[in-house]
Amino acid sequence: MTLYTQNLPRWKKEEVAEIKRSIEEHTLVGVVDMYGIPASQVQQIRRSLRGTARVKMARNTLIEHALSDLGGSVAALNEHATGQSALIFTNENPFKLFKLLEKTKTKMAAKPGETAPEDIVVPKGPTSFKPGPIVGELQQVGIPAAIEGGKVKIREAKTVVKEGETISKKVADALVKLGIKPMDVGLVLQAAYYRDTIFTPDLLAIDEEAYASNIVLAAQQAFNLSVNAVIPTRLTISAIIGKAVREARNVGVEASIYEKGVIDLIIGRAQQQMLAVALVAADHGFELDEATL
Amino acid sequence: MEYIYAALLLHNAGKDVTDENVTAVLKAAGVAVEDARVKALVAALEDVNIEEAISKAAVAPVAAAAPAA
Amino acid sequence: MEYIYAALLLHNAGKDVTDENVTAVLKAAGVAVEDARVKALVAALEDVNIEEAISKAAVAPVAAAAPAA
Amino acid sequence: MEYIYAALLLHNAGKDVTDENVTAVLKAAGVAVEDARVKALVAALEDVNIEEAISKAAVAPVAAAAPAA
Amino acid sequence: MEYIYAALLLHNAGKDVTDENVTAVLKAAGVAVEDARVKALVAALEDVNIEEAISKAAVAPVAAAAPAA
Amino acid sequence: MEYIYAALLLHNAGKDVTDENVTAVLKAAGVAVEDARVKALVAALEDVNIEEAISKAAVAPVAAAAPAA
Amino acid sequence: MEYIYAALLLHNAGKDVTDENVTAVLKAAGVAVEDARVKALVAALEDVNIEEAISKAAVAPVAAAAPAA
Repeated sequence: MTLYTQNLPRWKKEEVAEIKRSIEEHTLVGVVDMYGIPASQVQQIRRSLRGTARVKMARNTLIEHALSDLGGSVAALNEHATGQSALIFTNENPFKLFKLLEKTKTKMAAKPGETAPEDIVVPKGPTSFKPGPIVGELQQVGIPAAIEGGKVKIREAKTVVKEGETISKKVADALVKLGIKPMDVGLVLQAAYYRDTIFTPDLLAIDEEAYASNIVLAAQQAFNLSVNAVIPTRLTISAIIGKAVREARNVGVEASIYEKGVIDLIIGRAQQQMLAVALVAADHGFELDEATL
Repeated sequence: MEYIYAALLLHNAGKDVTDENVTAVLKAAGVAVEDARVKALVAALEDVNIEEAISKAAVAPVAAAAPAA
Repeated sequence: MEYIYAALLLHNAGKDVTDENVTAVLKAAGVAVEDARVKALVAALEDVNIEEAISKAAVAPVAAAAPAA
Repeated sequence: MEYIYAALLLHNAGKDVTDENVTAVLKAAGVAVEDARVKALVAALEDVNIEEAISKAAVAPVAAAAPAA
Repeated sequence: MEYIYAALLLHNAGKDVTDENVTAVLKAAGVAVEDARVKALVAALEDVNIEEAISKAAVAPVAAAAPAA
Repeated sequence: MEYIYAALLLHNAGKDVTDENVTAVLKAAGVAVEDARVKALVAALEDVNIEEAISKAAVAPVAAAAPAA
Repeated sequence: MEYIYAALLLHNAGKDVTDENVTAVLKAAGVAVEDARVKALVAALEDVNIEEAISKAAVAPVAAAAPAA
């Protein structure tokens, strides 16, 4: 299957060979988008992934060559390798990797034209600015700035850009001045190849805890169904017996059936009713004796 | 609280809670009846909706039992 | 509940909860006494510590107070 | 509790809770049936909506249920 | 719940909860017995201490009050 | 509980909970299927609103029910 | 939830929750199986202690509303 690489120059062949080797040596290979990540942050991310995952930057064409050479289901990763893609190798499962990459994201200043990932809110409170043209600049983009005690102050919290809206140049400038960094920047996993399957972010965003809690939920549903529909199983028969006994007791007390299992409950109910009536009688002038209370 | 039990017995049996009835019940139970207390009880219960008071007993969770969350 | 009130009245008055006593109290209240229920009541109370059952009632959460976890 | 269980068995099976039926069920379970208890049971249930009573919470005996806060 | 009550009735009467006994009790109640359900019940009860399950019920939150976890 | 899960699986998949379907699912899971239990399951679920039965909280046996706050 | 039920069915039957087993069970239930979801399930459950999760369910009786899973 070296059909695709036979005409490449030597260094490219070596690069492709290395990519192929890395893919084969790891249980997972992913495609990540590097777009817009400053070099300094890439270094930081690499450091925090060290020992767990390795990021390999390569030209898209070489990645494509490597994947096509390997063929089979991994070749489908090609569809996800666009723009400034890099490969990531790890022996973790795709959920772990997805979470790991989420954690490496950091907040950065917004550039004009970017989309707000969430509502961008300027918090209420004092700023470090002295009075000056800054007040007008802030007010221009709708931030309620005022001068107070010789400092510029934001009078109340204000949402300047809603989630999904584009951030204008003026707003971006104001946010930079206020030191607000609304953008999540980091490696975005676009697809992961793991155990002969391509995992896309929509599957990976469901985390393990969600599965675990669904397991609990399913177990509860099964338990409820077994008890409520009276389908005895070893796990639920005690609960079913308990339900039957409680229902029998309820009937016994409600109907005043004087049987040993319920007579104490009936006494208890009579006693409580007596106390209730005694308290009301006391309210209406009947003096209670000490033994009552 | 024999007097209250007597009243509840009568109420449950669908009888009026009168001096005579309460006295009769208490006597049958061998209680040395104090007329003044009977009168006081009957007077106190005159304006009371016993049914309501009883049903409150079934609802009001006792302070002690309120689970500390 | 008349029967249990009669029993508790007797108990409170320091009398034994026997068929005769319960019947007497109920009759005094004008109740048409069913012997079977009296017998069942007295039998059920035989091994029960009434005092204990009463004191438990004082602490009971009346309706099922759902513990808010 | 056998008598109550027998009554609920019949009720759940869609049968009437009569003296005969209760007695038959108890006998089949090997219980030495006391007629008085059967009569008391049937009498007590006569005016009761069993379906409703089943779900109405009885007063729980409670020291044990008090949640450890 | 008929099947469960049959089992509880037998247990309370001091009898073994076997296929035959459960079937006999249900038949006495006029129930068209399904063997499969009897078998399933008896199998489920094999390793269960019924007495314990009953006594636990006494402490249980009375109506099915679901603690919101 | 395998049988219950098989029923839930079928219900969720929008399939009828029949003997054949339950058996097929259990077999696929490598379970040595007991026809009697399948029949008991299907019979028990016949008149049950599964959606409702799933979501109604059943009270578990209860050492556990004492909420440790 | 079908995928989850399938996993629990296998677990309860003492089988491994593998791609093949989950797929087989789902297919038997007439579900149009999505490979990626099966794999995601199996991968996600790798680090989940199913036994523990189940025992949690048995402890907290909960009104288990169906999720939009």
